[in-house]
Amino acid sequence: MSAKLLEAKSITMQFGGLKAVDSLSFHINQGELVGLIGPNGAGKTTVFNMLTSVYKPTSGEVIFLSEPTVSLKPYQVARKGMTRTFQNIRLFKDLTVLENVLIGGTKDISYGFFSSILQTSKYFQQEKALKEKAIELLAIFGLEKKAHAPASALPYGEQRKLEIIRALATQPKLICLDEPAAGMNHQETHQLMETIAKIRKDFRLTVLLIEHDMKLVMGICERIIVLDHGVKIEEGSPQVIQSSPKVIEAYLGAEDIH
Amino acid sequence: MQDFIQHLINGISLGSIYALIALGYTMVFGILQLINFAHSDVYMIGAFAAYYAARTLGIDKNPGVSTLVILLIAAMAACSLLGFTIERLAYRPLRKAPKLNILITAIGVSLFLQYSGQVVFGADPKVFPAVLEDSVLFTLLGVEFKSLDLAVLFVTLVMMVLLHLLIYHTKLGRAMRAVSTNMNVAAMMGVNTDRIISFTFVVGSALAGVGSVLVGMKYPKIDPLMGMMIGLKAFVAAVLGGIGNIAGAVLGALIMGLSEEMVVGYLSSTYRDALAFGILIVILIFRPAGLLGKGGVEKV
Amino acid sequence: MRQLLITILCTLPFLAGCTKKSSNEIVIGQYGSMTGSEATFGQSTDKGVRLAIDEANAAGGIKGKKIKLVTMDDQGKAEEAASVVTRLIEQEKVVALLGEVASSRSLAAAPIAQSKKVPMITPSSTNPKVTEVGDFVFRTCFIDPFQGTVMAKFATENLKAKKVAILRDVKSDYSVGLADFFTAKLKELGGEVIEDVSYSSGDVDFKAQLTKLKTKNPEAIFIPGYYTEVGLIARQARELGIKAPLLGGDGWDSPKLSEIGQKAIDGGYFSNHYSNETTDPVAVEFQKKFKAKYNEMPDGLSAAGYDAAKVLLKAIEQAPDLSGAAIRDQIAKITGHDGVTGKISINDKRNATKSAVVVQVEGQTNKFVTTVNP
Amino acid sequence: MKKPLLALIGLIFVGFLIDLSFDAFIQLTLIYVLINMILAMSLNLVSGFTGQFSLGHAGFMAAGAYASAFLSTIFPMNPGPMQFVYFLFYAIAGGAVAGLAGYLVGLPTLRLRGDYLAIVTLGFGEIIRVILLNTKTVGGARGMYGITGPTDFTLGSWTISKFLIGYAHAIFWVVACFVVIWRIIRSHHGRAFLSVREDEIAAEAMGIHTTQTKVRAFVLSSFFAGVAGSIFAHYANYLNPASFSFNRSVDAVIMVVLGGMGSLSGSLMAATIITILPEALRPLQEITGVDLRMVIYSLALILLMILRPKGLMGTKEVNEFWRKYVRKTS
Repeated sequence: MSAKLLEAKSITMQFGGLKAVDSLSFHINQGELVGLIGPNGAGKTTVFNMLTSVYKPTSGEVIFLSEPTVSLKPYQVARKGMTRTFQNIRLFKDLTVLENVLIGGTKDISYGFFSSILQTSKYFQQEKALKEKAIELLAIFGLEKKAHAPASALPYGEQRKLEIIRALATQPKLICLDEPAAGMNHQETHQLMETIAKIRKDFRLTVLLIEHDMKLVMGICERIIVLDHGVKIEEGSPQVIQSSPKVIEAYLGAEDIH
Repeated sequence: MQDFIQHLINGISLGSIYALIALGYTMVFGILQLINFAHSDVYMIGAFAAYYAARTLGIDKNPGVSTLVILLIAAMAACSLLGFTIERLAYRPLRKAPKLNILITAIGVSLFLQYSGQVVFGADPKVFPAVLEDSVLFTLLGVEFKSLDLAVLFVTLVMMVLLHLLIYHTKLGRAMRAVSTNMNVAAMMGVNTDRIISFTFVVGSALAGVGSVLVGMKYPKIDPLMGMMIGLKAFVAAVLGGIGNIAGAVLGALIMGLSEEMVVGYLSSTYRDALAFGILIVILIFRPAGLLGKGGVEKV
Repeated sequence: MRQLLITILCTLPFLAGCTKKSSNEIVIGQYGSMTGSEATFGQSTDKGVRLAIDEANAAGGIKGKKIKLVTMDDQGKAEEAASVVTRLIEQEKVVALLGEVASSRSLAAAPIAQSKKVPMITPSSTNPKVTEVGDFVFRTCFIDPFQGTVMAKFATENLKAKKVAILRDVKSDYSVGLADFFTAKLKELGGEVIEDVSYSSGDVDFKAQLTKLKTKNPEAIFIPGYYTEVGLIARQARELGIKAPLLGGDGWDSPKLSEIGQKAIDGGYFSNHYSNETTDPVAVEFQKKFKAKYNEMPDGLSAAGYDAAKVLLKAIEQAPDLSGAAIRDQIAKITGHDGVTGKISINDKRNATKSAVVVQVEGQTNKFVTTVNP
Repeated sequence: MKKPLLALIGLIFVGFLIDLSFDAFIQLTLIYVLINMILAMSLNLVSGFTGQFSLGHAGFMAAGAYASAFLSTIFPMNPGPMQFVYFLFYAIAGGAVAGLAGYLVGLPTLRLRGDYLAIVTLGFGEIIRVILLNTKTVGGARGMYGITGPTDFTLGSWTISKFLIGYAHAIFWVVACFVVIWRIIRSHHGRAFLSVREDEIAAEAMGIHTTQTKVRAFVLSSFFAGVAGSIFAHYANYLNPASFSFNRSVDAVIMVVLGGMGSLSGSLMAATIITILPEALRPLQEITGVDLRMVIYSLALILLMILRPKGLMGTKEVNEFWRKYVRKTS
């Protein structure tokens, strides 16, 4: 279980004159839970965007499952098994909670356009299976009762959860969580940590986590990468990070550690 | 060579007409992200305001600078008032509505102005009063340079510079830019967004008023549907240059005018209108935000 | 309040009103572009038609009955013309139809009139195809081939112009048709079309086309469009220094032509039904009455509308009953009707045979130049 | 397949009654209503369900109408009981041509967003119209006339009227269009459309091929617009480029927004209102003396947008309202 699942080879992202990420290299092993932290504006989300091909890196390479993905479109990357959540929640607001999850089920559907028009038995079978699976997923996070409510009607914390569920529905190998605990209180955060640990085990997932909440990161991550001004300043186990002067400086220079 | 220069002059003069109207489109779009379909009809009302003003004042057969000034004031006043009213009554209640609704409302206002124009003014074309005598300023390589063409170009450029100064070098302009970047934040910072939007409409509509008098001078035939085609082309020009961008509108309009002219001159006149859109499509495919528009990466 | 307004707005369509019909009336239907981009043509025609109907009613109506004119707007759309004509026939129970100016719309409506056996007279659709639809469809104006011939002859014989350029309105079937027939006839007469360019009605800038024409040095320019654009074309042609005479068809006939074109259009020639300096009593009388009623001078379309209505009224008067077939037979028999636009005789192809005149624009008057017989 | 078939049979029976009790004008208006329904539903697929502004729907309708009319001159119809099959064939061919046009237009342009896409589709609509205006084989500005349409025919002692055939053909496509869109929206493919409308970036991250999804919606929508055009061509027997101007595209958008973006039943209602309203306002002219129809129409439009910004139905369908009503009353 130590094969490299994902490898970023000196990826750089330049917006005009600003280098948001500067030749960053790291890798993630199969089954790992890696945290990506850094002060505001360090370029964490930009890294996610490059990994998932939302942005094309100015230079550098991303290898996922031993294949380069830089030239792929985001949906191709997603279909290969890398999926994500968004920092500023991007749910399908006007759709129901259930529909949000169903959309992730591309891999479970093989019926064609005409099957859906003629409503063949294949259509019914697959739709039924997909729905059952979606409800199961919702149940893990305790959202199954709200399956038919519009996504926008959920409270903030549940919207975050729904994003994770939706990502899980695509059957990912690697899931990138962008500040999943943002805006949650202590108890909710704690709960979320447990759920992340659980799904990681149940779905045999590899997780890359961006988080501001140091406690969360330190508590569950096996390895942490610290980013500041687009450059990796430290990498290692939570203990290493906690005692690294570089990290402390970067954080104190910017803001307090939570 | 002579005819090429003539085509060039024609194209620039046509382009500067488009530009005058395109500026109004681009201003409103810049601040509200709204295609103000009614803009071309505000322009039409301006022309009629000037027409009736000239007739009631009895100066319709009395060309001169004073006539020009009076008509400009009349048209600008009528257009500003109309623009203000439209924004107040039709667009403001929809500030929070989906974009397409506002677009439909704009189309509704446009249809309303066109059809009530046909009822009130009559559908037959009217003759715009002679405002300035057109005279030949100078002749170059056998091509005559007319005062009217140059006046239109001059006014367009002056407007462009004035608008630029207004937007980038005044307090009001800063407020406008703030509203256009983020209306909510601007409101929190104490900008009276409603007033700024009204002001934008007033300025944009006044520009249409100026345009209407200048176009009326050059093409002295006005009718309630006069704004339709020219408005559409001006709008295309604004998009071409990058909508929301003042210089872009003028650049786009000049490109439109010139390319239309050159196509008729050297290719085929029948496909003139198709071409205008053809160019637009090609440019948008390669530069999705227009020539001078800011592409901008969507924040994720 | 909101709810109420919405309810009213939504139910309005279903409150289709019914108009009362009285047996003491003869209902004539007219369809035309009363709104939309060609509204001015429809409205002009309507003025002429109304004048004729009012006159007939002032004189006591026909067969002791008043004439009622129902005018419906087709917005200048072909499909609207078809539905409006169906409505006039089915719901207003008209005995006959007048319309349309544009052949494209007459062609959409004529098959319906034909199939319902309601006679229809078009005042100014000049495309030959219109009356070919069937034996209930007539016209009281020239057809394109005739007018094209007149102007081609005039250009080659009177003006001795061999190299002619054409500037046509590609959006107007009238203009395209006329241009095509003109071209054919001109070639037959040994002339040559050295350049054929187009514009679209509604345009205001024609300099590109004109600059192109200028380089070819035509001896005459044929512009078979409507006065709405021709005035501006003339101005811009003169501004560019084009001195060749401008020629056109009856679409030019309007007081607006020289108002818009001013001096630039003076000296232009066009084929028309009559010259407005005519001393023909019918035409003089018409102009007088028109001026009195509308306080403006009639244009060619008003005159054509007036004549079409007159021919129809005459046929209704002579018909033994008000059936479509009876009226149809009488229209077919019209010969030598003294119209404003000349002596109208309906031929076996249901077209009017009448002579055309070529006139020259001189300010507000169209000076008589020559008469061309069919 | 049972329900739609039953609906179709029921609706054809209604047509039978209409044939017996109403005059040709009302029948013609009804056909126009049906055509507009197809137009509105198909545009709703692109604008309402997939969230892409299109202002060029009339262009695709024109492509279908002209293709179908042209085809009918090559393969002339056989007036008789088989004519329905011919119309079906023309409509499918017209729809296919329109769909192809939609594919060619959609592929390069659908990556544009919002207003830019609206303008580009507007441009394509105009280009199609200008091309038709300049094509002599289809009549140019004069238009194409004498297009074969449904004719009366007798079957034993039964006379089946022209209207009934035209109506049956039109209603067939209305039902087909409704069922196809309704069912697609309730499948994975349709949810992909919705996800693109809601959030393209999130949709991509969920493995949705957004460009392909948009092109699919666009092609399907164009296909039905072409079918609407074909029905129009063969019932009006007449085509003119002016009938497919920018204004018709706008009409289609108005129907979609008025009915509610993403509501099929809303589209049906709006198509009915928008088609009938101008006709119903005609008698007004006799009272006022001037033609105020379009003035009122435009005012009504503005008022409706302000008073009911989500359209008549929002994104809901009639049956959802019905369910709510039943729940309330029981």
